[in-house]
Amino acid sequence: MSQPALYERLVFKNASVYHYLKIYLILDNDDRKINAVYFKQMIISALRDLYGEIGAAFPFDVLKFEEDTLTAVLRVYNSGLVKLWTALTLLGSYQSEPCAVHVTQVSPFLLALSGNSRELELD
Amino acid sequence: MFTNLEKCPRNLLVCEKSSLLNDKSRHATHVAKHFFNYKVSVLIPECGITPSGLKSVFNSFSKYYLLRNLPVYKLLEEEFLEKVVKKGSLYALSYKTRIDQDNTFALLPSGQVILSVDKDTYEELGLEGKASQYNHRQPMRYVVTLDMTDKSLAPGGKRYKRVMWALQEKVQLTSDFLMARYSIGGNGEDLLQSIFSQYSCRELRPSMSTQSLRDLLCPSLDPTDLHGDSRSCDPLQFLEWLGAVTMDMSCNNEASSFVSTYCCPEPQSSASQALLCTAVGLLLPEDIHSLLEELRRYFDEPRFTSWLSVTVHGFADSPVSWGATEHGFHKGGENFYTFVLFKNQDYWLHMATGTNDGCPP
Amino acid sequence: MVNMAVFIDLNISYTADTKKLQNIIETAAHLGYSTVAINHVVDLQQKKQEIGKPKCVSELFDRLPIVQGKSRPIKVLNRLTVVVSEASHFRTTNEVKSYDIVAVFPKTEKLFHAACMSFDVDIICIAVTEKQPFYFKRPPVNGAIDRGVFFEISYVAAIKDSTLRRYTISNALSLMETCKGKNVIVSSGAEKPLELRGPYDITNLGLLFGLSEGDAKAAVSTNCRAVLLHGETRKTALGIIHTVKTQPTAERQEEEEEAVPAVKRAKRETL
Amino acid sequence: MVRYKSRYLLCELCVSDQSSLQLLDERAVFAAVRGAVSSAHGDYGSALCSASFAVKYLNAHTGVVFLRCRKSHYRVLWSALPFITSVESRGQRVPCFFNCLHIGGTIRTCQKFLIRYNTQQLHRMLRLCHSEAERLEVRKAVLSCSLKSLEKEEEAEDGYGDEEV
Repeated sequence: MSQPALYERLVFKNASVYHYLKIYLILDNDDRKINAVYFKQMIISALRDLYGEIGAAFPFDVLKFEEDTLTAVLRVYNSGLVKLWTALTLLGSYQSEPCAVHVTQVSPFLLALSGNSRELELD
Repeated sequence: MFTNLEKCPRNLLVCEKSSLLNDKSRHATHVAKHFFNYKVSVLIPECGITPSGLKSVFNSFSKYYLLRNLPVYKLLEEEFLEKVVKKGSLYALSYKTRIDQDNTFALLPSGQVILSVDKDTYEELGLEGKASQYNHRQPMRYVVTLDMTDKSLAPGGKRYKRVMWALQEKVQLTSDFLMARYSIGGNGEDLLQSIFSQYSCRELRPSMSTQSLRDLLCPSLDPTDLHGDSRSCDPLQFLEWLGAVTMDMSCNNEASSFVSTYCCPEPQSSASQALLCTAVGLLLPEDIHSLLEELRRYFDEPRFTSWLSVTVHGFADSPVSWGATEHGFHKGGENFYTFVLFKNQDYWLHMATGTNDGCPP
Repeated sequence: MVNMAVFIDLNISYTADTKKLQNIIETAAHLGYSTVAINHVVDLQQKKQEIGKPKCVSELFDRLPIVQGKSRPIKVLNRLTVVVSEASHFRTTNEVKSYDIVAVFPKTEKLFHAACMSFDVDIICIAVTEKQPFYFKRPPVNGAIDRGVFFEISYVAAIKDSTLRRYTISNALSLMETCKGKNVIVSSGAEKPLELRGPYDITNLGLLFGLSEGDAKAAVSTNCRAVLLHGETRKTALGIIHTVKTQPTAERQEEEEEAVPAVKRAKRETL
Repeated sequence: MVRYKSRYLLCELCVSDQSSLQLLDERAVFAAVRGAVSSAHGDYGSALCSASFAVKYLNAHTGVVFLRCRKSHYRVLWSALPFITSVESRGQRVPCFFNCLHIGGTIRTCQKFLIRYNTQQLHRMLRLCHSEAERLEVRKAVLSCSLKSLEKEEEAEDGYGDEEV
């Protein structure tokens, strides 16, 4: 049996290179279906509209997309957070039908998105 | 290009490595000081069925109460102070109040009452407090801390009377509260109900859920390599993976994949199954502590996995995070910690906070 | 009592379609807005347009929707926006006074100057559907800031159309160059539920309009509250006489505290 | 009155056929640059650039263009220029590219740069001249502009620190 570990402490300030967003999409037309690929395409074109080819040229990931609830978790580099978020906010239509994207939670830690106390409903 | 749009708010992550066998290990203090816990989730790789010990610890989690429209001064009444607060281990947090918008109150087990109030209320109250650290241009939020164990606030005293007058007559502060009290026998809970019998009071139990995960990639962790130089992944990658697994995300994508490029960090190994147990509610630090003690014993028998993890999320709208450190809400009020327990009783502790929060202890 | 830093959207477009209006307000409550104002726009240049009495909010709902994450209902106010292209258009009548908030949308530089310096209003609207037709000059803008009048940018145009989005951002940025992020509110101007966005989304959007993080959050919370206080003052004879509901047990000290006219309080808090 | 600081971009329109420069006018260049900003930086970039953006000067003989924009956002404009491959004018597409020569805070610094730049060009041309008449012509030109530039230099000594590339 090895010796118990020696105490060690590390402090990381702003070490997370990513931010994570939990979002949901509302479509005016309830019957319309959308999958993860189209969903990402939609966000990319929203980014391109607002920031153009250069401004929108940053990667982001759709970590999760649920087709039935239209909720998603995105991952983006810190430098792209504000741009991605504003593009989502100003997204007003998808294939010429009105839509809206709301951001429910933003965090530099993906784990934090799994425990949002604002979702606690006891009534 | 647009530099003004490329900044983002700060965050902190503190990682500690020690052993549960160390006399000076501070893990118990860290757990005890994180007062208001919203959710705990345990992940055990290579585990198919919930161990009976774990199940019984989860089932023994304290009940908590939802009190409607409780005036804040009720928390300061002499009877309540004597019978409940001074006995310790009482936790109360205002419910459905948002720390960045509303008046928020908390009663800490140490007997401190914290009133995080807006400027108008603060001025009307006329109680001594200090401006919140997280104000903009002008202070709009103030924090009043009343230490009820302090002699100067003893019932009957001048200061006590003034506080009661302020809360009873000047501004009738009321709120819904979540309240819980830890007691070994379990009789302390009836006491709460009897004291607040005139208010609507609902008894609640933390809600549990268990999930079995199949065929997943797990990072390999080496207890000596907290930093993640070669034998483990770095703490941030680990936490990201833990989040991805908890939220059931795909962790095996190609770098060229269109939708997501996320991958389980290296070094990794595959596990045929894993167990994920969660509890949600107002969870007491004492209960979290007994959960940890139980999980320690998990390694008494030979296991396939060399580690397991426990994540505890704090309330985003609590006025404190660790101890009496002021906590706020900027874009998200994250405050959580994750224990990684190893076979040899070593542990890692990752504590994270967001923007409007102090540094974890 | 209007709570301090709660989120407020001061511009929900009025529509005669009650169902639609209810829908928008329900959505606003769901998104976490604690207070909204229904905006009645009157363009006095057009014939037959005149200022009517505001709709009673109680006609709209039997029970107001509950704000998301809170246990209290949303608060609904009435707002009047007067579009002026001639100075004679704007007069303070009794009808005007019956609104909780009064806004003005000046079409020319001269009127902008007048609105900033002398009009008895709470909000000055900034054009979002056309290129700003005049420069924002320091003196009137500072005058408005000193008087506790706020500038409003509404974001609905930016959601609907690419060209209007450019105007919105460009006009907002040129306002910020002059006012340095002070006395700005951001509101929706929504005509449909799908045009509303959540308060944190708008806080973030504020960065695009040239606001700092703090100013952006203030633009949907504390600044809107200051507007409401300013509105109260306007109703109460320039804030000199201020009727206060005092509790019978209240102390003298409190009366003194309360007797500070709302205009002063508003100013003190938003500077 | 608030003074807004501007940046002036001195660019050279490079075309394969010099005569096609005659087709261009300020409006066409303006539209081309605005289109480039829009596609490179989207609505936001266009909004940033729209304040005080103007084509101040266009020389249809030499292809020299002066663009003006706000100091705070000139990089947005600048970074979009390389993406222009043609300018649409009077129904004709003129293939060209923008070569940014200088960026200055005032028109004067740009003008000074332009004179120096043109002198250099003339010196280069001098070496390439074939006949004595041509040589004389160029010499005259060099002399005329260097005189002017000296004059200017004395006048605008203080404004010199403004330029930035």
